[in-house]
Amino acid sequence: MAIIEAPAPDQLALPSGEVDTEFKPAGVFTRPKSGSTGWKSWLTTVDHKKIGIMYGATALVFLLIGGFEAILIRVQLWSPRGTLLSANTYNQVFTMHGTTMVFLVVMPIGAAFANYLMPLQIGARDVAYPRINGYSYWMYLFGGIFLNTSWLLGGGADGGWFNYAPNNGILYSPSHGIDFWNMGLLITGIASLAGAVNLIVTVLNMRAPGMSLMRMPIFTWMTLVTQFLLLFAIPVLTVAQVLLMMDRTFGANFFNVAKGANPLLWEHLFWIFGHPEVYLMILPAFGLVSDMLPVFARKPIFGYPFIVFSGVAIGFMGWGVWAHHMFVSGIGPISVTAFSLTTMFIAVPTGVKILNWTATMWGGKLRFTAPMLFSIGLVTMFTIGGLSGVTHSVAPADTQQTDTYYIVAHFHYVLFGGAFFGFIGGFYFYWPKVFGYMLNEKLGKANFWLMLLGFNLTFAPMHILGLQGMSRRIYTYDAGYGFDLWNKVATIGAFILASSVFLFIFNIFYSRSKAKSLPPVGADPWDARTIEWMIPSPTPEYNFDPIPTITRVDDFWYRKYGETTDGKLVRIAETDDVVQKRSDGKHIHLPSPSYWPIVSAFGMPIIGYGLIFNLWLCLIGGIIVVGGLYGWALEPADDPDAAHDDHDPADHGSDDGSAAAAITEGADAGDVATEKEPETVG
Amino acid sequence: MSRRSLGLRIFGAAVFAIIVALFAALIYGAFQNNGKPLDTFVPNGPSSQEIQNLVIPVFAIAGVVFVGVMGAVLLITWKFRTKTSDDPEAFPEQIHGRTGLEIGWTILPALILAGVAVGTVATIINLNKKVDGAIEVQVAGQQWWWQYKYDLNGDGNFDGPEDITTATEMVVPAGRAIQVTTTSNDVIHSFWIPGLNGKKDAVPGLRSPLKLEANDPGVYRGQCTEYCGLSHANMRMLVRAVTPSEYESWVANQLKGHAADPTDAKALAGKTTWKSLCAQCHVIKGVNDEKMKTATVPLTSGVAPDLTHLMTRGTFAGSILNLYDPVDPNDPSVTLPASDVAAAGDPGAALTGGTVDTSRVNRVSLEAWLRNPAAIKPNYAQGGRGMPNLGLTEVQIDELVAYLETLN
Amino acid sequence: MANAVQAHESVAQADAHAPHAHIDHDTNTGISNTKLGMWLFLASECLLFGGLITTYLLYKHPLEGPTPKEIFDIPFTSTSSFVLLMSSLTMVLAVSAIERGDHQRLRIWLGATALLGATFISGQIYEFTVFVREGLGFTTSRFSSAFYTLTGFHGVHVTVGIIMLMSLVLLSLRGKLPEHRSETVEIIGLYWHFVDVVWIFIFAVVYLIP
Amino acid sequence: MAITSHDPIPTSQLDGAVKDYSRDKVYVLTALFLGVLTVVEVLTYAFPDFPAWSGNLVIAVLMILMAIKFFTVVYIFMHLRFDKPILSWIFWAGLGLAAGVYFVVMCTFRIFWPGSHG
Repeated sequence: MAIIEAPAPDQLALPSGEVDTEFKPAGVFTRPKSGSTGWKSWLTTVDHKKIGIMYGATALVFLLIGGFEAILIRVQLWSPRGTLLSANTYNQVFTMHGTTMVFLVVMPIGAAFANYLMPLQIGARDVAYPRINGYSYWMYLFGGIFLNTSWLLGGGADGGWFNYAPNNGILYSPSHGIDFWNMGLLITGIASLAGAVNLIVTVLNMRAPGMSLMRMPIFTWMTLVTQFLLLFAIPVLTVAQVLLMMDRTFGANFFNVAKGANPLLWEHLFWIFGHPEVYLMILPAFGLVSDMLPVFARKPIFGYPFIVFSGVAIGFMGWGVWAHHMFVSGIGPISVTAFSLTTMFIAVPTGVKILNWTATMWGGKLRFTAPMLFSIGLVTMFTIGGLSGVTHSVAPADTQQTDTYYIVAHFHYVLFGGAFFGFIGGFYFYWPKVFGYMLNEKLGKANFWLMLLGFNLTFAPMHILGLQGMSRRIYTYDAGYGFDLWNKVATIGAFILASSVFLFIFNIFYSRSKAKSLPPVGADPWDARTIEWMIPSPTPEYNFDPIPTITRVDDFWYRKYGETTDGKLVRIAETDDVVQKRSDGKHIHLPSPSYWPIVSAFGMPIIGYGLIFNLWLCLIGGIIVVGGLYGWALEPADDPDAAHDDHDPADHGSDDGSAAAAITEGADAGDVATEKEPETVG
Repeated sequence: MSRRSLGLRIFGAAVFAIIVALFAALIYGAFQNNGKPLDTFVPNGPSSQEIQNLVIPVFAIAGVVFVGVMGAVLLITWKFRTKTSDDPEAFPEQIHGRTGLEIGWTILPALILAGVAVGTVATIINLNKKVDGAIEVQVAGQQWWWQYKYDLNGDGNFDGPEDITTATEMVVPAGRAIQVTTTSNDVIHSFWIPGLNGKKDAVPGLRSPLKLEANDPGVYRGQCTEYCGLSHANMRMLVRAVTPSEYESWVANQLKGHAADPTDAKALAGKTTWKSLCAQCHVIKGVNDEKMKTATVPLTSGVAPDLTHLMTRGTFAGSILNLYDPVDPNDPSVTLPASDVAAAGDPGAALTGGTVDTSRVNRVSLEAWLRNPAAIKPNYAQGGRGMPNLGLTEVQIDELVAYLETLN
Repeated sequence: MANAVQAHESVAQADAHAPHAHIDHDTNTGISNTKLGMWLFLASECLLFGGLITTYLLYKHPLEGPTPKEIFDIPFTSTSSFVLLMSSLTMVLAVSAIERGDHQRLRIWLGATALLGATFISGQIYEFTVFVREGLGFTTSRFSSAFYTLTGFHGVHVTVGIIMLMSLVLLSLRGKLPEHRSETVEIIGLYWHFVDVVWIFIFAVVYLIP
Repeated sequence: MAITSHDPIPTSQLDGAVKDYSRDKVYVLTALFLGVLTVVEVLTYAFPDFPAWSGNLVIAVLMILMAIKFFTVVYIFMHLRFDKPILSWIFWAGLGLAAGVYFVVMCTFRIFWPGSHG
């Protein structure tokens, strides 16, 4: 916000014909005061770090919910003819498990890292639109809660996370579950879209001096790619969901076969979104690992440009492979062949990444800390998922594999063994930076081994279950098909996996209580490379003081170490001398908190309930949303009492008079909100 | 690594050993086909064989890469680990990349995949080749069973008097190609007989081709693989490959109707019950096939399975229950040993219209089904999707079974 | 070796000397955040409208009910399309006015743009009522569902645009839109023009192509 | 970077080439041009037998006219012609992706082959 709400220089302002000093803010609502404590500060915060923490914490809560659903699934499948869940409940549970894990756990953890880390990695004060950032978070939270209230209001969605038409129609799924699924994901979709615009602008516009694109940390690069994928993928899902809503709520014929609808339309729209979705879940974890491996190998990443461009290539090629989810749907041999080939070759940039990571470790001095173990876990487990992925790309093979447990194994190796291992590693790595204390290393290593064991016991047997013909999404199986043994192994594994997640949560609290008796953790506990480690831990509210000037990749590392011409590394400065000292930050201009993001976000689930139960509720929700957006637009751009930069007194004159900029930002939010207009209007 | 973390190291080593053992067991298990009825690695037809011929080398390549990468990572983590004796301020050589090497390992996988691509394209072309003189069968999925219509005279129409409509089981002659067309009466299903070919979705409003051919006579089981709602798990299918001569007699029998009343009084009473209750949804050719054309029952999914030749099938209720052969009386579902599942439910002479061996009829399952279908196969009978609980008395059930046993 | 080390040392000192006064006001691309954000949003809107248009093209031949050919009133729609097209002209004139500091003209052109937009929306509402009277309800056929959803979605975008334009007029009237904020007008103009180009596409593909 | 966001970069500074003569005149002429194209578009409907767009040619003619109008608005009215290239890249990315992806979808539905659908 510092940027858009900054005043105009005089030479441009003066010829306006209107005297600047008479220029009053449009604002009529007071903003909450800046301050970093108290529960209220969390509700009104626009600080990317707090929002990042809230994303992470919320995602972990949803992880427990989704994990509980997973345990229910595994217990049901422990033996033939399991009786824990009825068919109906089971179908809801696996649908909600998939939906929760994808939309409410993995994506938001990516968003948590992107929010917290990316501005630090590029040396920015905050994201481009701090209030929209808060809005994104609240939309995600309310969307997630809305989705899960379906359990209390007539049952969850029962169509699978992919919700194929026409099974998602009112005729075949008359309960409100799918309505909740639809509205909930529309709401979180708005959050993702707003977040994508926000983060892309941040990366493109707000880098520190000298931080050219090719000097950015790889996590930032992957965030950029990810957010572009979101930017373009979310609208496609929105289209599909709007069509579905029109069908279910207003009797349209988009998926009504009797009126000539083609059910494959849903499949295409869903997977055009769905496949980039897969990459946008995995790429942030790739970014984290690419930043962590060099730290613990004490070597630079092997082939920075290759790692970066392979990530970009994955993002780009990810748009040309969606129909590999539809090899058996009857799209015809030409389409099958084309998509089979594109899918095969997306393995190339992925393979490049694996090999470059391996080469990064080669010749290094490897320190097997918890983050390093999780990183290696990702490299190996993702390799398995990648290889089974290649076997799917072979379309004739896929006709035997698709919709069996072999696929379930594959994508869990990719999303759990890939994305989630990377994220847990990232939690261990960045915990000191965020909270100022280290997570216990021994518990961390135990956590890794337990998770690796549980993970493999759960999902490796699914490969063979699938190849032996066990279909996906079945609530029961009969004896005599040979599925008993490996299902039992998988269920045992699931409990081990659950215990490893609890060990992680235990570690958080255990380490926090222990941390009180330990010396405070320094700015750079890992001897790390990227500039977020230059600033004190936990990160000060103002991030950097001063903003560093970047001269190369791993800038912070090369402030500590020099590299001789023959590649030898020598220390040139003590870490304590190059890291920044905590300042009072009084002279730094930070965006002010605001009530309006949470207020206007709160209207959305009400509109959602309205579309399901009573259209009058939509009116109430709509008033809250629109009122919230107007309040947003009319709020003073800044807290006049907040600290300002004192270096440029000229700034002061009109600093709080930037109402039009506030309108611009408000208007911008309004634009983002057009995404949801079909709900308010339709 | 201090001595204090010894326990952790032992734990890590143990986990590592377990995982290695797990993968060894899985790979071993993959090559054990103890008659697992849905195993994808036991091809018994030209199409599935074609797929197998492609899958094996692809899995082999994947296996080599797997071993290579895992080996490399293990080797590297061992070789380059920090030892306690190392100087903490000593650094490894700083390598920023080797462009040549990286281009190499970009091109190498691309080349390997190009090879795989060639095989893939060739296989896709082969699998989609039309076979002349194939038997045309339309397979329609419905919540939660399959309907088969044979176009015997090849006129492109599946509902002529010369054509056959049957359900649950598809009878085919071994060694002869079947051109299947999949479609659906309600939601998307997927038709999959792993032993004969890959799967093909049955999409409402769409007709998709699938080639099937069994090399040998036998029973080939399948499972619906596209999630299709409540009882998706209970939607199975079965292809019964028989000798060409058996097939001819089967066809001849299927073309007949059942106009004549059964001689047995109990069965006759059963027929009355059938006509008053079951006939609202089911068809027995020669009994109520005309009525079905003007049926007023609001069936979301069209119609219920054709029962004209029920006893020629080995299974019923979407192939989840065996119509023949004893089962554990305490469990109406099939709980026979794995090796028996493939062969279970043999209708014997009844297949071609011969006498029904009533001693072998699985009355336990049949009666349980009539007592309360939803208890065995959850459904939405009130929404017209699935068989309702008709509230039959035990006497009625007994009579009905007696009547059904005459439907050969 | 000494040289290399020297170089890095000087780098490490660079921040202190860097003129950080304006650092957090710079944008790397030279484009303001708001404008960049608007373009990103418009780029993503392409995927949204693309999906709706694809759906329409897939479903444009109904199995029952009126067909597009029977129901479209091309002269009427051409007129309203022309109105929307001309609102783009008034929009750029508004941007041009505020850049010159001509606040009077700014308000006139913004008002004219909003008025033209409102005319277009009225025409659309009228068109819909006529269609419904001729038997093309929302649920009549796959064509009707796709048509109403696509054009309705566009209409909602126009309506949002009108609300934003009116807000700008109000701000300007209250003297809260000085010309160093001309970018605000320009950005809302971008949105308005985008809505117009979408209609250019819809008009040709939905109405005119037989 | 020399340009900062608190210079809100009036477009007049960016498109120096146009500034020298009346920008408004350019806009009016552009709108006239667009109006003429729209008239031609409508003529294809009013006189379907005109040889320049007879038969299936009318689709090509309409698509070309539409594209010209589309890009005229985008490049002149939306200033893309005069703005930073990155904005063009972003817009093209979205538009190109949408065009490419949805074109493929339509191909798999075979809607460009008359009679095969609907």
